[in-house]
Amino acid sequence: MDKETRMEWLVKRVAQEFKMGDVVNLGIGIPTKVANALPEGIKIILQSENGYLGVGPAPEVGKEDSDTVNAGGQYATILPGGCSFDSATSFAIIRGGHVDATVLGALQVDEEGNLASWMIPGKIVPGMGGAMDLVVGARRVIIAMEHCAKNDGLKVLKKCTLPLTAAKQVNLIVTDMGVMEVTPNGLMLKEIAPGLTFEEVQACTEAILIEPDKVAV
Amino acid sequence: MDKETRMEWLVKRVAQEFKMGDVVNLGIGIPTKVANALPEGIKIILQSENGYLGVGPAPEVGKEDSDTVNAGGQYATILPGGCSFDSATSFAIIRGGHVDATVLGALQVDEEGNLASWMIPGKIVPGMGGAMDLVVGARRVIIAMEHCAKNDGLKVLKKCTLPLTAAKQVNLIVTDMGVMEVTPNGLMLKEIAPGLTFEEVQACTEAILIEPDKVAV
Amino acid sequence: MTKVIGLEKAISKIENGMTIMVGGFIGCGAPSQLLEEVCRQEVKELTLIANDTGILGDAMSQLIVQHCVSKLIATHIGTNKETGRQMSTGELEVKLVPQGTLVEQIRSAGAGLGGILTPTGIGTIVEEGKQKLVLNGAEYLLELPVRANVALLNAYKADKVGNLVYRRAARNFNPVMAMAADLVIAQVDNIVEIGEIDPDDVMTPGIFVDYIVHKQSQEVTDLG
Amino acid sequence: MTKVIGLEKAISKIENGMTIMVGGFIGCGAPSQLLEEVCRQEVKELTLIANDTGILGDAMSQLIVQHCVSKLIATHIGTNKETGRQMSTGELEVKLVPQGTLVEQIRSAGAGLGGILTPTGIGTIVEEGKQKLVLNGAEYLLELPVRANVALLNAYKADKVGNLVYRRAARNFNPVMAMAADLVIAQVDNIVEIGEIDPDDVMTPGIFVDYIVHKQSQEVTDLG
Repeated sequence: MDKETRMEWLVKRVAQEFKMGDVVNLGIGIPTKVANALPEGIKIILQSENGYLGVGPAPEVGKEDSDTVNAGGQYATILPGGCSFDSATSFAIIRGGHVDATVLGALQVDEEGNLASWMIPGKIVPGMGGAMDLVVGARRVIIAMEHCAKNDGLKVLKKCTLPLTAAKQVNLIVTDMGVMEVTPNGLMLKEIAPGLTFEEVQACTEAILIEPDKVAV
Repeated sequence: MDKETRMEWLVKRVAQEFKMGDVVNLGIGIPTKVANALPEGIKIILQSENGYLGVGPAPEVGKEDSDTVNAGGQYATILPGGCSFDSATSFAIIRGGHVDATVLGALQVDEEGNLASWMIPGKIVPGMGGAMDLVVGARRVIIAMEHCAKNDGLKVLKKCTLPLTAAKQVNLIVTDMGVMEVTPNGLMLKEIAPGLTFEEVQACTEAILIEPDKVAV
Repeated sequence: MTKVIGLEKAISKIENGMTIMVGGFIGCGAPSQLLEEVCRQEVKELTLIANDTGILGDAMSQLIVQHCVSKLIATHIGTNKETGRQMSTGELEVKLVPQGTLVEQIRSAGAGLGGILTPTGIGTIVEEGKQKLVLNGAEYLLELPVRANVALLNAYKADKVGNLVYRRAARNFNPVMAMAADLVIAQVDNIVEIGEIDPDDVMTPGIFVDYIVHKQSQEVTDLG
Repeated sequence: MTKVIGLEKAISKIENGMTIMVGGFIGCGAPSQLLEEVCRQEVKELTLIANDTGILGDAMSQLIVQHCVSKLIATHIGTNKETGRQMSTGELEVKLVPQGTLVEQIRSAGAGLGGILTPTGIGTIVEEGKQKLVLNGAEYLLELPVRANVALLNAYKADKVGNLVYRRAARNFNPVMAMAADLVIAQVDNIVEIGEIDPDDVMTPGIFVDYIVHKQSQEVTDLG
């Protein structure tokens, strides 16, 4: 399976994590693609932290509304039943546990569920935006990212080395190589991307992965 | 001057404390009457803590709106330019210093500017409602009350004996006998109701009153 | 996926001993029919969080008269003498809270905050048992979040996904309580189709609302 | 007693060295003409509080490009590379704050609170220098109020007493900032007569707003 196919698998796999009516906030990049990969019959309500619920698809050309953009600054739409609000309400929704799940990218994630996603000291310091609140407030935190960095550097670690976005808040990590759940004992590799073996995934992972069938019940 | 005339004097005197455009919250009872006694040309904006700005006069009979009542539960109106909001916003307005003045009644008030207005232990415990926030948050706290209790008991004291509504927040006390300003040195009797003498006011007051012309400059 | 539900079924979700929050300010914006049904179903041992307990005779007051409530958190009880009577006899446990503090405590719970610092109550008996912090020379009380199992709200209009619109002073505590309970039931005057409320006009997002009960236009039985 | 004022006069009230808050989220809902006028009047040494510094080329970004700002409090600066450049050279002091924390800090100032407790930032460098409280076993950071001398806002509609209505995602920080500055100036697309906005539709009460500037429909000079 080539990289592109595995990325498609990743997106589809994340999309299976939701149930009907879930309120979900999708981060910029790979997470955004999840909205178009939902299983037949499942509808979720997308929250945009800049201030509305019911994010719809991008508008038709010529129908852009400069007041209706998503948290990434791109033109968006609001679906029927959606609503707008100020930033205080938006983060009350996020921090208050009213978002069922958030899907975010990551620079690093580790076996304790720590997440680093907002800065590389001395290099890139874009700021945390709403990510720190999302990771603390959403009921479920799902990381969707490529398993390895562009330079083949490891991203699924024993311990994050970059400044954290939040401590021990990640629940699930979905990469182009597999699906890992954060458990009290470490990362359990629940699923392996088609065509890969456990050993191949482990070889690209600093954290020790747990095989589901080897867990004591 | 009879009691009724002196009470009218009190209400008019309080009404002189405002400048054009002031945001004012009036308590139930005597304070409410201030709205109808404003000097010619002065308009103030009344805030009602149950959730709107621009309180207007009582509606005509037959035009009552059950959703438009004041904080005392009576039918009211909203003037053009008024607006409604929730209780969190209402008390953000009050606590946040956005109310220029509040006029409230009192059970007791003392020379330090302490106020007791919300309970008589073992007798009446109606609750503080919004009074504690109003007294702490309004830029100016004006007490409007009869100088003595119904049983001729003293209400302007050296030290309040009833549970406080707030400590050291009162700025001005207007009664049917005079106008007292709370100063770092105690209560200064700035004005005496027509027909009364300093001694007559002092005789009905536990706190030692300061005569303005006797203050060292 | 409509959230519209019958009155009896909605209130049957409230169990004895639960904590309920009820919107309204001396009756204005209180969900009268939901409250009457709580009385009719004889739910007991409730902890009630509300601005007040209504005016003797109205639906809110009946929660107290009918002894549905064993503990009350409110800001003002002067308009319902039965509340004062039950408090003095010890039948009802009453905790009085400044109004601006109560609404921030409820907001804190809904917004996932650990609490807020307020100057309100400093130097009064409201201080008792609370942590005090001094910041830049000013004293503040730490007030903790307040949440409930169920919130009973009143709104003027709802669409079928639960977006709510309130009218005038009937808004009061309703939108804040909508965020701070596990189960949120709103009594509404009007129900419209999805899409009929402009996104900017929504005052409570539908994601907070679990059930909508259409207010009956007919006169309801007097429970007094 | 209208609050409508000219652009130049409105911005002349901002002095060098002041702290200003500016509404908007990556340009959406930012008061572009007010910002362009700040640049034109060459106001300097400002402390800027805003969600972000816009996208390079837009009005917000020009505040940074033109060196009007010496200190920045924001949540995200990734869309304006000049901000990052000035930060790395030390020309600009930057403090990054989680978005939900920043908006609550501003709200605290506007609402007269001494601060709020948030779980956001626990276990991260955001903790540094802050008081931590443990309540019921959970850790929270005490975040203090943030206010400004001047708030520059953008709204869709205003009446002449300053009641504001926002549209869609252009609301964002604007209503919260309206409560937390000594002087509040709003740029608005439409000005209507008093009474033309229904009380329930007002999103920012006019008492918060000092001046309204009518957005010019003509193209403004490109300051880039």
